[in-house]
Formats: sequence, structure tokens, C-alpha cells
Amino acid sequence: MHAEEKFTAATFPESPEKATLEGKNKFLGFWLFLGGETVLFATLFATYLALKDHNAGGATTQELFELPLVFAATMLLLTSSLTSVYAIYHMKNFAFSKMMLWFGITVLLGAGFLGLEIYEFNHYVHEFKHTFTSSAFGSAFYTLVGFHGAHVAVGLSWILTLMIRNGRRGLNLYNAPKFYVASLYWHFIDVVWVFIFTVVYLMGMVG
Amino acid sequence: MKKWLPKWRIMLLFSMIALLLAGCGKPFLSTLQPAGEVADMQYSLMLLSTIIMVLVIVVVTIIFIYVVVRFRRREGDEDVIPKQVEGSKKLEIIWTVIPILLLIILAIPTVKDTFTLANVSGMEGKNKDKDALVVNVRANLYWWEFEYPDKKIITSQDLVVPTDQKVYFKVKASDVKHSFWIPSVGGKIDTNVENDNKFWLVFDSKKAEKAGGIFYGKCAELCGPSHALMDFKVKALPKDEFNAWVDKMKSAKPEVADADAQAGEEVFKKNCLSCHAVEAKDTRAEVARTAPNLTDFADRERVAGILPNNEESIKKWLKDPESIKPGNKMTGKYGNLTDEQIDQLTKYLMGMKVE
Amino acid sequence: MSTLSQRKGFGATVWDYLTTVDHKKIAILYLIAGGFFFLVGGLEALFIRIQLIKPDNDFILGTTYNEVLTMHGTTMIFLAAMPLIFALMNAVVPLQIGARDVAFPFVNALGFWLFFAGGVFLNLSWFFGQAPDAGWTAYTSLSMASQEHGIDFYALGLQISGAGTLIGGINFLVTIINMRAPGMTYMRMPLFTWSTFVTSALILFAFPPLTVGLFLMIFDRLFGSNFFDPALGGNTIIWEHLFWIFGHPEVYILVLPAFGVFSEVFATFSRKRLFGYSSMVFATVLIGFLGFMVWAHHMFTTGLGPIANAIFAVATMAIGVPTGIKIFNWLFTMWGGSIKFTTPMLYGVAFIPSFVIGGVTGIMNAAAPADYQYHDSYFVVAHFHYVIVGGVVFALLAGVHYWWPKMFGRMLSDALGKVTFWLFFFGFHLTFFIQHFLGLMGMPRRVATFLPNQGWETANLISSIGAFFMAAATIVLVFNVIKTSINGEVAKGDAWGDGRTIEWAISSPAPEYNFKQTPLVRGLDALWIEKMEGKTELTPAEPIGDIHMPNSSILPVVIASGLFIAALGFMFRNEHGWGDVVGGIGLAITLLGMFLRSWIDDHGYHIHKEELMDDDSKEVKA
Amino acid sequence: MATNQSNSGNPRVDLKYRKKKNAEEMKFQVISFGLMLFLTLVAFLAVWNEDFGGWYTVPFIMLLAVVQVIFQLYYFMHMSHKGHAVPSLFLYSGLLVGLITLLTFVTIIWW
Ligand code: HEA
Ligand code: HEA
Ligand code: HEC
Ligand code: CUA
Ligand SMILES: [Cu+2]
Repeated sequence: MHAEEKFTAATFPESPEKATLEGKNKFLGFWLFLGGETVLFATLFATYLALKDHNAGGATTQELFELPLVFAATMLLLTSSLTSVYAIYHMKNFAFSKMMLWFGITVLLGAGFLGLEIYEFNHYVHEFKHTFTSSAFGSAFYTLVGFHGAHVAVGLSWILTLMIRNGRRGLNLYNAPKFYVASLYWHFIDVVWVFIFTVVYLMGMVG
Repeated sequence: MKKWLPKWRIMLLFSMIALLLAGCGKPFLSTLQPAGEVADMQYSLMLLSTIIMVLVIVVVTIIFIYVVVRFRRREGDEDVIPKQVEGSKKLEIIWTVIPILLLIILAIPTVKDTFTLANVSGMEGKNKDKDALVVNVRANLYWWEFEYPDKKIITSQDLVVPTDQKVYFKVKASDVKHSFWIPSVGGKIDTNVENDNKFWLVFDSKKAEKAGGIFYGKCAELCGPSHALMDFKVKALPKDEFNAWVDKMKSAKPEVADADAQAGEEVFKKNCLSCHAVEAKDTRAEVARTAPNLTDFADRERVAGILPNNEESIKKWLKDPESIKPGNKMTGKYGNLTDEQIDQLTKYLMGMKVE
Repeated sequence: MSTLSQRKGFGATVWDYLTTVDHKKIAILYLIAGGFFFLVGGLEALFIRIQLIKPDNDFILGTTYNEVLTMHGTTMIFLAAMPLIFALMNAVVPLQIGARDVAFPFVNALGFWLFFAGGVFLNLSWFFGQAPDAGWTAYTSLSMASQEHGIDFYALGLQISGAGTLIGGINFLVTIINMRAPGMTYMRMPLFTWSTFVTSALILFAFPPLTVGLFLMIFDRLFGSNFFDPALGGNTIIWEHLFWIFGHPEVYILVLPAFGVFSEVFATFSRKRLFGYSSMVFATVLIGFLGFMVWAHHMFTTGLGPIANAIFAVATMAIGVPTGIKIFNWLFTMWGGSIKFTTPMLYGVAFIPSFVIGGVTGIMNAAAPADYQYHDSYFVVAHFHYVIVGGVVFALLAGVHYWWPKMFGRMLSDALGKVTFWLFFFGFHLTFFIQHFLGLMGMPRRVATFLPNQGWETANLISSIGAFFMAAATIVLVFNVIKTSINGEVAKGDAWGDGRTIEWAISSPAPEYNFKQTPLVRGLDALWIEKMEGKTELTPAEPIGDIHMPNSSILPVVIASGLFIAALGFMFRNEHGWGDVVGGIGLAITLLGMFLRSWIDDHGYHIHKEELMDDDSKEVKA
Repeated sequence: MATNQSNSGNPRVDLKYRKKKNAEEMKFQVISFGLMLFLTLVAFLAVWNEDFGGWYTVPFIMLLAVVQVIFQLYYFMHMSHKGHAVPSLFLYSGLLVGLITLLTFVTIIWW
């Protein structure tokens, strides 16, 4: 089966992401990468937990965090996870334009999340003098949450690049694995966020 | 081939034992000549593990030699195809279980000793041992400070301790991480930058005698260009002598014998006193104590931890400390001294003794 | 399109290697780069031993010594041992599983160039006169205090080459999981492939903690954060943990492939199948697994408390059991066999007692209270050189001799190989055995010099003499390589005559598509099975057809050099305004490279059936 | 290798069947999304509501996070589908390594 072969909804394979050897490799390789990322974030969490109370006299977690903002951000990211599921659903049904639409919504929601995060950081820096360099807590906080934010940014540009590059070509077995893998990445970002809002924000409020 | 092999092995064994004996090292420095309860405990564990390990090595070596001698491909064997054996459950169980047993034998004293050595409850709190001596060790870039909090005295470079009793240590570093190690008296503990570590040692009087009353201490964590030179010495004294030393330290003042020394004192006050204290009762805060306390300097074994303590060394040190300990924190901090001033300072410094 | 047997000029050859995505050529790149760094690291080791040849020596002192020491450890581990292991894995694993290439040829090339960029960056520090000087472990109080840019070179260089290693690991995992030939079940994989698999998994999980640790270090040193500054609430012990969470698995990343090499060598030169294959596999996996639960045995003296020390001590000891299983299985592989003492086999048999000595001193270290004495003394230096040199370096030398014909089509001289072996073997034990006693006699490690009258003179002298034997051995090896590449014996496909695994079924060197027809694997030691049935070739699993090949690309070099430039820029951000600009440009180059890779479709090309037939007839004629 | 598997057989019937199956699965996805929203809400409320607070809040919200992540992994990321044995093996191995790190960091190795 040639990768750029033209398909119809009927001939399109059931699991297009794994229909070619290249696709299978990508799929597996990416999952393995996520296994490594799990350790990466676990290490960052461990560092954060070790340092979270070392604020060198600066603001504490209770003073800093505002749950409504975090809740809003969470809703955005969570919803974007669902929209990317929709995108993949349409990919499997060979509904290219619907897939693009849902990925587009995903990107918008992700951008919204990123906007809130930037606003939040800005707020901390100016209202609380809570910066990357103000204390070990500050360093650990911005590193953990910032690493996640960077993942969001990378995920956004990745999905966007794929959309632009393939906008006119339609689906084939060469780009289907790419879309699929990008959506996996997006979900993983959401998984990490679930722990961030729980461990950093909620536990930070509990103390 | 077969004939010379056993002989060769006996030779090897002999030379190894010879090496072992010769290799015990110096009584003031070697872990193989333990001089106190802690080192003894560690030495027994080392011996136990060595015996187990030698056993393992011997078993492996015997099989090994048999195999490589017996099964080598000889002439005429070029076309022999050996039987392709898959494995053997029985054998594999044997060499799984026996090592497990050996390791259990080793693990039990390991765990026990770990807890014994970490027990510092006699140091403070409600179980405080009234006779216990506590020493606060502060490691600094290339010098050591020893504070006796209960006696309210401070000394440097030479640690003075009583023999045959538990001495508790609370250690930390003031700049980068170092590690506090007196090999013949017990294993090391790191001096961290963010917390105090605690442990204890006992200095055996008989062994101390054998070592000439002095044990060598080492910094065992890479700490910069002069890490290799961050030595200290331990004077282990009988308890009454130790107490006498403490009393003398409390009231010690530099002895200014002649005009030269007096001139030296003046120079010292101007150039050196900002860092070095000359009284054991230094009440300054830790951060202000940026140099070794010199109260009993003339009694010390070494100058700056490494040079033999004599006038020549002192002059050498004052002239160019950098050439002796690269990266030390005294270089360039005390102005320029004339040769005359150095002579005077040396006189003055030689008068700093309590004995 | 096929580039088979084309004559090329020098420039074309260089271009070919810069752009290659062929695992066999990448293997050669790893071999050359790793070999070069081994010479550099060895030279640094010689400097160490020269300085310590007598007390109060002043050959290299103070900071310079610390730089040489740090660069020796870092170079040997990250830039010599690991790449040489990757060289063997690249050269052999796809052939052993009957694959045409690795899963991601492009990523494979990228991995190499990232490693290389990081390695060059690290060694660039010598030319700036600011090499890292805080030990290969770079404990954070000292590495934060370290002036100038030495530690920045360390952190940035390792970050870049670490990324290369990580993607290399993922690549091998996917290759082994997805690209095995029909019939090559997991339990039929050669042990070297198995150890590559487990090693790659260790890389996948061990490198992220290092990545994080290095990021924190870079942030603290260059971007003003306070992870390791106690004054602002930081904690230096975090680095120790992160480093060793990586560092301990790292030593098994080094030694498992070594075990794999020897499993092949013992079986081949004993003409026997590996004794206890399943338990060998099981032991490999178990060692990898346990490797993640023992890191704090490097920190027994840090003051973690008796509970942590006791748990980690016992967990560490447990690793002796699966390792022992392997040792005895190797012995019984040889038992009853027909042992031929070729150069690789000599390394194999020498490995057993040498490694066991190193291993059991590891168990001695694991007894925490005793380790309070051993730690940071020459006893530990002796321990790890016994396992690393007696295990890993011996394996690399064995592996290079063993697979040299498969990589280059010529045999290395066995006579010269044996000279190398005996010199190296003798020098190795002379250098390191005595260091156990130095440590027990109270000599700390990482000392730039030592004073007389502490009972250490003789032992240090002996140790230094030993190092020169190893140097002589290395020179003979280099000579061997040069000599045989000019007039060495041409290798047959089954170069040693006793090959068991399928890489020996194809010509030496392997054709660029590896297997003309994907083979059908009918059991463990597939080639041996065929040979025992009187056949000379593997059973094919498919008819001859077009072979899909990946395209070459210069982008890996572009991406890697972008990071190199970025690192250089960011390093100077605090004293030069252009630092951030150059850093940004570098990152932009990298991102552009990645973007182009994503944007430009790359479908590869095909070698057609007819060309393959052509090759056939050529081979017959030759 | 058996990489070139496709949906041969009768494409028409196949297509209908697949569409239906996909749609059904999508329904599950939406349901699990609803549950995830609910779990998030509960977690936030648990912390918001001071009265609810107490020593068990932390384990409780951690549990909610874990459940939610399981939804993500198994439904959104399709780990419940077949062909995910190796991915889950490696994901869980990574998780194990990470958890050991976390566990030691919050328990035995600090002072
Ligand atoms: C290839 C590298 C490699 C390998 C394989 C090992 C293997 C082992 N290592 Fe080693 N180690 C290092 C490289 C390696 N190490 C390095 C580089 C350092 C220093 C880092 C630094 O500080 O710079 C170090 C340091 C180090 C320490 C810290 C010492 C200190 O700094 O205080 C410890 C402590 O437990 C240790 C233990 C072990 C153990 C238990 C094994 C085990 O895996 C060994 C198992 C093998 C055997 C036991 C032999 C065969 C078994 C049998 C024949 C069965 C019967 C045996 C018994 C019953 C005992 N190692
Ligand atoms: C793979 C790992 C590896 C390897 C192979 C080696 C190999 C050797 N190592 Fe070491 N070593 C380490 C890893 C390794 N080492 C580590 C991690 C440390 C700890 C660092 C630290 O504390 O931070 C260390 C530390 C270390 C020390 C302790 C220093 C100290 O604590 O102060 C010593 C001292 O003897 C030493 C010696 C040697 C010697 C003699 C060799 C020999 O086997 C080397 C043999 C090779 C040669 C001799 C090659 C000679 C080359 C030529 C002749 C050609 C030169 C020409 C050109 C470059 C053009 N090493
Ligand atoms: C910046 C503070 C500083 C000043 C000022 C200073 N020193 Fe020092 N001195 C040190 C430090 C730090 C050491 C320890 C050096 C080492 O061992 O690395 C030291 C060590 C010494 C020693 C060796 C101590 C021992 O116990 O072995 C002597 C003697 C000494 N100084 C004398 C002097 C004299 C005399 C002067 C004035 C002329 C002086 N110092 C001024 C910091 C200072
Ligand atoms: Cu202080 Cu080494
Ligand atoms: Cu280890």
C-alpha cells in the first residue's frame, strides 16, 4: 500500500495511523516517548514538592493561587482534549474537513489556555513579586508549570503546521499517523495538567 | 601446561597475601587498622563481606580455569560439534539460591549496623547523655573549624578529643560540600550546605598510642583546587588531659615574649584579626569566622593543615599562600607584608600555645 | 538511484557520511567518534596517572587536575563508552533481527549528530581554557561555585548529546519491537539484541531525570533561578538525587550491552548455544528493573538517614543475584564446548574473573556502614574501573574485533589483537587492583596530589605504570586498524566460520539493503540451524521484490549545529549582549531544520528487483 | 511483516459497520468527558469548600486525578483498544520509575 495512495471513505483503512510500517513505527515510537515524558514530569513534580514551601519569605501558595482562574484554564484544556478526540473520530471516518474543523477548535482552546497562563504568570510577577528568580519555590513553580506551558505551545504549533501543510491534500496514509500522534501528544498534555491542577494548585490551597 | 598451573596459582596466592599484609597502611590513617568502636564495626563488616566475596571469586575461578583448560579446541577437533545444551533447571536454581543466602548473611549485619551508627539520641533531647561530648564541625574551603558548644571554645585544623568515650559530631559546610573522614577511626559523613548531619565516633586509647597520639583526617568530597590539601589532624587525649586542655584553652592568650613578637602583634591586629581570632572564646557569628581560629596555633601539627609546623613553613605560608594551597581564601586578603613584618608575625604566631 | 558500488571522490564520501541515514554508516560514524573520544579520555587518564606517579608531583595541579579528572570521567562515559556501544548496536541489531534498517533512519542520524555536537561542545571547553572541574557528578554546591564557563560547557554539552542518546534509544526500541523478521519471536532474539532492547528502555527512563537535572543546573547558572541556592530556599541534594537516578541506571546502560556482546562471543567460539537462554533474558530484564531502585547507594554518606540507607543497601545487593546467574550461565556455555581462543574470545574469558572482582566489590560498597569507609576513596575508583574496563571496555574491544569483518569486510589481525589483549589485560590489573588497597589505606579519590609518608607511594607508582601498558595496548590496536585496512585479510560472510546468528548469513560488509529477501527465522540461532541442516543460506520469507530505502538528508547536521550554536550563545548571555541573540539564532536554525523535516515529504526510494539481480551476478563473478 | 493489513473484505458493508462502531465509541468518549468534568468540579469544590477540608482532602483529590487520568488514557488515548500492549507496558514502566522517585522525595530521603 503506497503512502500517498488516494482513498475513499470505503477504502480508507480502519486504523489509518497504523496501516503502514512507517505509521506503526511512529505510533509506537511516540508512545515510548510519552513513557519517557512521564518520567520527565514525575521528576519535575518531585522537585517541585521538595521545594514548594521554600519561598524565602515571598508569597505562599495560598496567597498566590486563585482557583477560579485555574478552573477556567482547566475547562479550556479539558474541552480541547475532547475536541481533538472528535478530530480523530472524523479522521477515522475519512471526513477530512470535519477533522480540520475540530483540530481548529482544539487549537483555539489551547491558545485560550496559553493566554490564561500568560496572564496568570504576569499577575504573579507584578502583584506578588513572585518570579523565577525570587526563591527556590518560584524557580520550581515556573519550571514545572512552564514546562507544561511549553508543551502546550509546541503542541499548538505542531497541530497548526500539520493543518497548514495538509490543508489541500486531504487525508492519506502518510499524514494520518502524523495527525494521530499529534493528538496523542495533546492528550498527554492534558494528563499532565490534571496532575498540575491537583498537586500544584489544589494541594497548594490546602497547604 | 597442566603442571605449571597450580604452582603459578600458589605463587599468586602468596604474593596476594604478602601484599595484603604490607598493604595494611599506616596506623594513623588506614581503615585496616581500626582505632575505635565505629571503625571496628565497619572493619568486621568489611572482613565479613571480603570473606564472602573471596569465596565467590574462588568458586568462579575454579570453574573458570577448569572450563578454559578442559574445553579448549585442540588440534584435530576442528570439526567437532559439541552437544547443544539448552540449560539446566537444577543448576540454575543452585546458583540463584546460594547467592541469595550469601547476601542475606551480609544484609543482616548491614542493616543492624546502619541503625547503630545512626543512633545519635545521646547527643541532645531527652535522652541526652550527660558525659557526651559534642563537637560542631564546620568545613570551609580548605580548613576545618571545631566548636565545642558545651565548653564554649573553638579551635581549628587540629581536632582534640578525649579517648574511650562517645564523641558526637554535628557537621556542616559553610561554602561548598565537603566530607569529614578520619579513616582509622570511622567512616565519613558529608558536610552539607543546607543541613546539619550528625554521627558519633569513639577514639580508642591503645590504638591512639600506637598511632602516636595523632590520627589523620581527610576531606573526602571534591571541593575545589585544594581539595587534596584539606587535611586535618586529630589529637586523641586521655580524658583528664583533654579536660585540662579545655581549661587552658578557655583562658589562653597569645604569649608576647619579646619586641619582635610585640611588633608582630601590632601587624596582626591591623592585617589579620578581621578574620582570625586568637582567643578560643570567639563569640562572633559563624559567618564572621572566616578563617581558622589561631588560639593554639603553635601546638598544631601542621601549618594550614599540610606543612610541618615550624618557622620556615609559617613564613612560606605568609609569603605566598597561593603557591601552597591554590584557591585558598586567604590569598590577597591581608595586604602586602615586608619580610621584616613576616618575621615579626612568625614570632608572634609561635607564641600561640596552650600547652 | 542506487548508490551501490559507485566510485567516489573524497568530497563525495564526506558528503555521503554527513547525509547518510544508513544504520551501517552511522555505526561507522559512532565508531570513529567514540574511538577518538576514547583516545582523548585515555590521554586524560594518562595525565592523571602521571600526576599521581609520585607524592608532591607538580605535573598538573589544582584546577587543572580537576578539569582533567572531570573531563576524563565525562568523556569516557558519555563520549566514548556510550557511542561505542551505539556503534555496535547500529552495526549489528538490524542485521540480527533481519531488518532492512532501523525504524527511523532519519532520527538515527539525528541522534548521532546531536551526540557529536554535544561532545565537540564539551571539548571546546579546553580551547576556551575553561573546562568543567567539579567531577563528572558535578555536585551542585561545587558546580554552582565554579567560576567561568566550565560547568556551562558540561551542562549544555551533556544536554545536547543526551537528547541524541534518548532518541537513539527510542529508535532501537521501535526497531526491535516492530521490525523483526518473520519467525523472530522475542524468545528467539539473540542476546545482544535483547540487551540492546533493555538498555534502550533504561535510556528512555533514565535520561529524563538527567535532562531535568541539567535544565535546573543551566537555569541556576545562566538564568538566575535558585534550585541549588540554600540562601533562597534551594537544596543541593536534589541534584545528587537527580544525577544518580540517572547515574545508576547509566552504569547498567553501559554494562548490559557488554553482557550481550559476550553472550554472542561465548556461544560462537564455544560452538554451543547459550546455556540457559531464558534465564539470561530474564536476568537482563531484572537487572534493568532493579537498576532504578538503588540510586541512593551513591549517597550513603549524604545523611539521608538509616531507613533510606538500609533499604537502598539491601535493594542494591539484590542485583548480585541476576548478575550471578549470567556469570554461571556463561561458564556453562563454555562447559562441554569446543573453545577457540580468538581475540574476541580472549576478552570474553578475561572478562569473567575481572568483572566478578569488580562486581563483588560493588556488593561490598552496598553494605552501607562499610561504604562510609569506601565512599569517595580509591576503593570505589578500583570498583568501577574493574566493572567498566573489565566489563565494558573488554566487551567493546571484543565486539569491535568480532564484528569488524561485518562492518568493514576485512579481518583485524588476530596476532596483533592478541598483543593488544595481553598488554591491556596486564596493564588493567596492574593499574586498578592495587587501588583497592590505596582506598582502604585512606586515600581519598579526586585528589590532585598526595603528601609523602602516608604509605601510598609504592601503590601509586605501580598503578601509574599499569596505565602505560594500557596505552601501549591502545597504540597497537590503532596500528592494527591502520595496517589491516590496507592489507587485511578479506572477510567471508560467516567471517569466523562458527557464526550462529543471522548477521553472518549475508556478505561482509552487508549490502546497503541488508537482506535481499527478508529471512524466515526458524529458531534461536537461525543460521546455526540452517548450517546444521547442511544449508548455507537462510530460508527467505518473501520473493525477491523492490526494496524501499530512505533518502539521505543533511537536516540532522543542521538541527544539531543549531543547538550547538544556541548553547554557545546562551552560555555568554550574562556577560555579552549578543549571547541571547546568538542563542536565539541557534534555536531558530534547529527549529527551521525540524520544520523543514516536517514540511518536506520524504517517501524514500526503491531499489528495483533488476538491480538486485545484477548484484547477484556480480557477486558470483567476484 | 504483516504490516500491510487493511480493511479488505467487502468494503461497503465494512464501511457502514465501522461508521457505526466509531459513532458508538464517540458516544462513550463524550460520556467520559462528562465524567471528567464532574471529577474536576468535585476536586475544585472539595478545596473551595473550607468545611469539607481536612486531612483527607489531599488523598481524595489525588484519587480523583488518578481516575480522571485513567479516563484520558483509556478512552481519549485509546489505550483500551487492542494493539496497545507495548505502549501500556512502557507507560506503566515510566510511571513506576516516576512514582518511585516521587515517593522517595516525599518520604524517606528528606530531613
Ligand atoms: C559498568 C558499570 C558498573 C557496574 C556494572 C556496577 C555494578 C555494581 N555496582 Fe557500581 N559503580 C560504578 C559503575 C558500575 N557499577 C561507577 C562508575 C561508580 C562510581 C560513580 C562515582 O561516584 O563516580 C560505582 C559506584 C558504586 C557504589 C557507590 C560507592 C560509593 O561511591 O560509595 C556502589 C554501592 O553500592 C556500587 C555498587 C554496585 C553493585 C552492587 C553492582 C552490581 O551490579 C554488581 C553485580 C555483580 C556481581 C556481584 C558479580 C557476579 C555475581 C556472582 C558471581 C554471584 C555471586 C555473588 C554474590 C553472592 C555477591 N557501585
Ligand atoms: C568508561 C569509563 C572509563 C574508562 C574506560 C576509564 C579508563 C581509565 N581510567 Fe578512569 N574514570 C572514569 C571512567 C573511566 N575510566 C570515571 C567516571 C572516573 C571518575 C571521574 C570523577 O571522579 O569525576 C574515573 C576516574 C579515574 C581515576 C581517579 C582519579 C581521581 O579520583 O583523582 C583514575 C586514576 O587512576 C583513572 C584512571 C583510568 C585509567 C588509567 C584508564 C585506562 O583504562 C585508560 C586506557 C586508555 C588509554 C591509556 C588510551 C591511551 C591513548 C593513547 C596512547 C593515544 C593518545 C593519542 C591521541 C589522543 C592522539 N580514572
Ligand atoms: C580573608 C581573611 C584572612 C586574612 C585577612 C588573613 N587570613 Fe590567615 N587564613 C585565612 C584562611 C581562610 C585560612 C585557611 C587557609 C586554608 O587552609 O585553606 C588562613 C590560614 C592561616 C594560617 C594557617 C592556620 C592553621 O591553623 O594552620 C595562618 C598561620 C594564617 N592564616 C595567618 C595569617 C596572618 C598572619 C594574617 C595577616 C597577616 C592572616 N592570616 C590574614 C584567612 C585570612
Ligand atoms: Cu573539602 Cu574536599
Ligand atoms: Cu550505582
